[in-house]
Amino acid sequence: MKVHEYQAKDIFAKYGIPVPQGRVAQSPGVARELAAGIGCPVMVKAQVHVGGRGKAGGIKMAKTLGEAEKLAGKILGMRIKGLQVRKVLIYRALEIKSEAYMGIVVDRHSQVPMVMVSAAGGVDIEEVARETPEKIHRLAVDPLFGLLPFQARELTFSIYEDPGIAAQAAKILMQLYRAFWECDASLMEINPLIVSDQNKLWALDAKFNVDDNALYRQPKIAEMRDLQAEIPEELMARGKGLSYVKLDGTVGCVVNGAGLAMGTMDLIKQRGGEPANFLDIGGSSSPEKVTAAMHILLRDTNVKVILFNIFGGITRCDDVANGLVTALGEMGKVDLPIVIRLTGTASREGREILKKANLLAVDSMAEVVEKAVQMAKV
Amino acid sequence: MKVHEYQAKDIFAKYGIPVPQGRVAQSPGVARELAAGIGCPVMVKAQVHVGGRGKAGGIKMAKTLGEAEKLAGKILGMRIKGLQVRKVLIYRALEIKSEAYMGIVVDRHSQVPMVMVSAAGGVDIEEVARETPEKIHRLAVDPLFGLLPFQARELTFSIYEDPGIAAQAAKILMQLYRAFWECDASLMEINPLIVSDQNKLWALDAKFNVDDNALYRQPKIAEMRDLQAEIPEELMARGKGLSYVKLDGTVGCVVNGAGLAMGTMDLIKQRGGEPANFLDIGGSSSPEKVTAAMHILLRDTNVKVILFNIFGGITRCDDVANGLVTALGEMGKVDLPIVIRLTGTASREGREILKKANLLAVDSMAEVVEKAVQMAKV
Amino acid sequence: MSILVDDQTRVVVQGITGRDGAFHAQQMAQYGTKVVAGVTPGKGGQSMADIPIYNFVQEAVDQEGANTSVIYVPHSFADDAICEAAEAGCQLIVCITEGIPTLEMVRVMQYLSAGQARLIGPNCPGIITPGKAKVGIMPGQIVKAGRVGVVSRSGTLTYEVVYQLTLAGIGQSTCIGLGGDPIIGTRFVDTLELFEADPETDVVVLIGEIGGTDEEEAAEYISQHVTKPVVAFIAGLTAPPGKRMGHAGAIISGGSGTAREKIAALEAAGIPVAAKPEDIVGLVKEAIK
Amino acid sequence: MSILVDDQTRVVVQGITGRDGAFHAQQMAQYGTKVVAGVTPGKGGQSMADIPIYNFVQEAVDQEGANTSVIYVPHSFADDAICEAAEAGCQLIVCITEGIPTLEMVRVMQYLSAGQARLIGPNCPGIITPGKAKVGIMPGQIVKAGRVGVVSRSGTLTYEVVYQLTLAGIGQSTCIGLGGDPIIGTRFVDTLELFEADPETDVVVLIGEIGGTDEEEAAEYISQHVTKPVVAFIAGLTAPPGKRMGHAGAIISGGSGTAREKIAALEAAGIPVAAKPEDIVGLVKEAIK
Repeated sequence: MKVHEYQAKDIFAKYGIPVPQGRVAQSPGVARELAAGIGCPVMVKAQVHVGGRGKAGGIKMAKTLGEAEKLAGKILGMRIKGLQVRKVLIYRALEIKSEAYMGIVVDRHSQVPMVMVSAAGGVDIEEVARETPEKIHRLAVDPLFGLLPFQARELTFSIYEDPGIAAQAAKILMQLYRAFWECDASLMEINPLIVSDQNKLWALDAKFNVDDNALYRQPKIAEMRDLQAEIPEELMARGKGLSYVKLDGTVGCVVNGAGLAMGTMDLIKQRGGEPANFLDIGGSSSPEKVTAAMHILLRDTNVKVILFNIFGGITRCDDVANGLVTALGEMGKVDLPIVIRLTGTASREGREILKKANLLAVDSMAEVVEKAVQMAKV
Repeated sequence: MKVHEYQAKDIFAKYGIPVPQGRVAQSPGVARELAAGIGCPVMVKAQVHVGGRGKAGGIKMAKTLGEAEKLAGKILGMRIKGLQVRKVLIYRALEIKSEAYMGIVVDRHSQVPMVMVSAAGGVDIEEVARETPEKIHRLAVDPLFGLLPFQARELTFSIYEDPGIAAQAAKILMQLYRAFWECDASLMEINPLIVSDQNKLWALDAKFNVDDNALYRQPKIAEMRDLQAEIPEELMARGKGLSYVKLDGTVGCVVNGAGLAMGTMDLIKQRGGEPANFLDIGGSSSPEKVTAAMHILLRDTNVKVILFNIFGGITRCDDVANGLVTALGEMGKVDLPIVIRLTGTASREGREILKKANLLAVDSMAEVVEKAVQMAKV
Repeated sequence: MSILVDDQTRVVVQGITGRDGAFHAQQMAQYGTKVVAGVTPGKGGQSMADIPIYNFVQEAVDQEGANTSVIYVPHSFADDAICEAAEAGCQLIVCITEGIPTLEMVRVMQYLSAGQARLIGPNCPGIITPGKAKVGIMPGQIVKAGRVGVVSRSGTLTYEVVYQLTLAGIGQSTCIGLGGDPIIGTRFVDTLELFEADPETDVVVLIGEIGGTDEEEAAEYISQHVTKPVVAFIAGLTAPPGKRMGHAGAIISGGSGTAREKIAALEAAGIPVAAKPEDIVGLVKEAIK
Repeated sequence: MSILVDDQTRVVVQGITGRDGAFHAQQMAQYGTKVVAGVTPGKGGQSMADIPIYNFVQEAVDQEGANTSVIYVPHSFADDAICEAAEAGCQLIVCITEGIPTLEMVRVMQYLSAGQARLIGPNCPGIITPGKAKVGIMPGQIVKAGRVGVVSRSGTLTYEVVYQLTLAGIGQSTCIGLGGDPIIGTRFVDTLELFEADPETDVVVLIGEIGGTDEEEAAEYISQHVTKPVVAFIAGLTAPPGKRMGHAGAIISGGSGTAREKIAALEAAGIPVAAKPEDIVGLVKEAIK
């Protein structure tokens, strides 16, 4: 789960990481008021869950209150990479002497948190990582001891010449690591970490992704989820324990298992079709999940055919069949063709159920995909 | 540092360990009011920093409000092992089906926290440890992982037959460990941990000693220190960075280093004298510390002679000499004889300073102790 | 021989009284696996379908000779279950449970690093050695004894591939689902080492997916240490970058982890990569020749 | 030879710009110890009495060949300083700092257990090998080169004993103050092993005090593994039970840790225990004969 910059900054502030004082506005008028309270010049910054906000015109400096109101009006309602901007963060603009980068992720290779710092912050850090990886200093942290102060200093002394600034940065890095660990983050970043004209460090931007598996033990962070900032179908899916990602094709897919779902999508594409979505109904699927999956797919008007690809394991084919029959019963008439593949645990029982409802299931994945692609072309 | 039972129970309650609801009274009238609020029968329990309160008559049950007031009146003002009772804890009396023991200390041998549980709680657990050590189940905890839930269960299932009670106890033990670690405890104990008539567990007593070295990072616990419950001279000493323990003899000692101080006391005793105190002025001793030490010793009317035994290392003999001369100057006339031994770092300079003040120092510990013992006998 | 599980495997089921645990304990036993004990704290002394239940894994190890644990407990207890199994001396721990927080798994891996136990999973379908033992949730009827090793980060996609091999008459030595989480106990390179050393495995099928760099590391490892033929399939060519595809592990991060990169790495190491799952059968047949 | 420190010892002083660090760095250098570097983060590039200062211990190790660290930093930074020295590859770390929380030291000991570094202290006076090297705060003028090893949990009491040996013409191979805290890096048994193996040590003087069971363990160890004569002294016979005597370690806890028990354990192992410090000289003379 992603949280907004302003929410991440609130968390950072709780951990003693210096962030410029700021607040969120949802209308130009409020933006003006906030700017008046903070004092111009201020930054007006779109709060959406995508990168590249600056390039898209979603980050602007306002020198006057009028400008703040005008810019907020322009940015609010703007669409960045398909997401509508509903909130802007207003905070005091600072003089910037230098921009650095600090980040922490869990490294899948070493299986521990990896801390990264670079003097080349502010710009596209991924490009720095690709082009000049030696400019990024990394440390795999022993999670049983956490980031030790001397290790934090070693990292920050390597990117700052001034020992006073390096010492400030080491403290920030220690706190960032503590926040990362205590908040079950999967990613935390400060980019840029700036040195102001008064030689003080500030986290000018803040990025914080939370491990979805840990939300049950991070109730305060779970509450930060901005439902408005999410795609309604993905939200519905999560509510039912499904994993759904909308795409642009015409073949709606209902699959159990992420790997098989991706394999199905790949095969649709290879056979000349376009998948309309990724949808994993997961293991232990109840009939309710199947019903929910149907409802979600039918909201997508691009969908021309619905493909079920179920390989029973922990998922029972009879559960899926029951779910499908129930869903069709509840929905009344469904105009779209449905093609079904059932194999594995309780597949015989599943087929019996479908047969009674006049639905036919095939046995092979290749066959069901072939059928679906042809039907979508009609 | 020790905290009172009622303070320890407050901390335990914060960690979700069930403690009987209770409050502290400093007068019989308040005790009666509290008892009325809680409902009789209530326990009336002396809050002093010593063991054996029950045997000394400091723990009583009151069946009526009148009895609560009367008992509180009796216990308040009582002396237990030399300490005056100034507070009583009032809490609801519970039916007791069984009494167990739970405790955690840092084990010096394995250098990790050691968790101990026993079904034989309530009585003198130290006797159990001596007589039937097999009745105490121990676990050395890996501090990097903390006490793991299955380990806590293994311990509590070994002392409770009922799985429901054992599971409750495991949760309490987990929380006790968390409290121990987070509060920098040197000792935490629940004795007895009782099973009530409703098969619920309660921490009926609570003991919690804090590591003095950690008080700087445990400000809330440091605030719990009950200055009234401490010996004034020991309090003064701590305020000046000295370590002082009052004893009953006549030879007042000022020594640098705990080992040498104990060695000095032992030698006084061997030579037929009695040490009046343990007093370690520590390393890096400033003149102020020596002055403070003199003031503290002079409050003890038993003291007939003051013995300085200083072996300079990190402590400089000239600092000690200056301190002594300054102290004598400030105090005006000191009637007691002072015998001094100075050796080690800057001892020549120290002797010069003393000489100018008409004080003589000897070189050997045996000599200075011999002198002091003889003078104390006069 | 085969790898990891066989007829010497003696399984203790952690969480045997839960819905999934109870069902799959019986499924495993019906397949012929020696399911010697179950564990549910507080239910020690009871039994389930003739399987004795204990309060602790240690008891199952001491009294029933369990050497392998399979875990079906809820996600907030699973980390503790893994540690308990390791501490009790289980050599192999298969964690089916999904939804364990990543940083909890970071701690668990540190805990395991001090001991000898091997963890498969979490969030995995488990292991099956056809005709000998099934530990986990893989459907037993789709496998067939033979000499092809199958290893995968996916669940049902593995079944798909195994099923097609079986339909084509190609049996398997052992099939392993490693799990799709960012932090897993056993990775491709670990199983490749085991398959390479196993005299009953002739070919290895490796089924990867987007996210992480385990497939790239496998490619590197194969080119240096594996003499047996390996064929591969990678799922997720159509996955859009940055989108979460169900598995926490299936996030394309930064400049690496895409299906295209993984396929390129494998092909550069001389490993044939199937364009679609059904092509795997043909590649395996070719490799056996 | 001697043990732990000698003329091969190259010392880096952590906290060299502090009051104690600055004073003792010079004292050590004046004694003839090779003090090759100091460390104070942020003061790298400066120097103190011709000793170069670095930001990190690693730099002192890499650029000046430091192999031993001595720590004088304030107590809230000392745990980090110890870990840094270990990580940088110092073989010996002497921590003079007092007041480190016990649970912090519990963590530090776990950190050190993974590496090769030996810690002396914390809250200790350090080590001196007369005529060769002094690492810590022991007064150099009271020692004399010779063949008696001295090890103690105390500070000034050690000086007392060493001084009396020196006055009696008996020199020392190495004198070590282990520190009085509950958790210390090196204990009696560790140093007894070193002294036993040291061809330049003939007799060992062990100076204990109340609290813990290190002396009892030493008695046990000596009776099994030490062939050289050992003489002992225990301070604290007059200490009342349960009272804190300055050192956190000097608490008589439960049924063990009293001076009387320690003396009994040592005597049972055949080790002569001096009734008072000045008697040690006589016992040593007897042991040498």
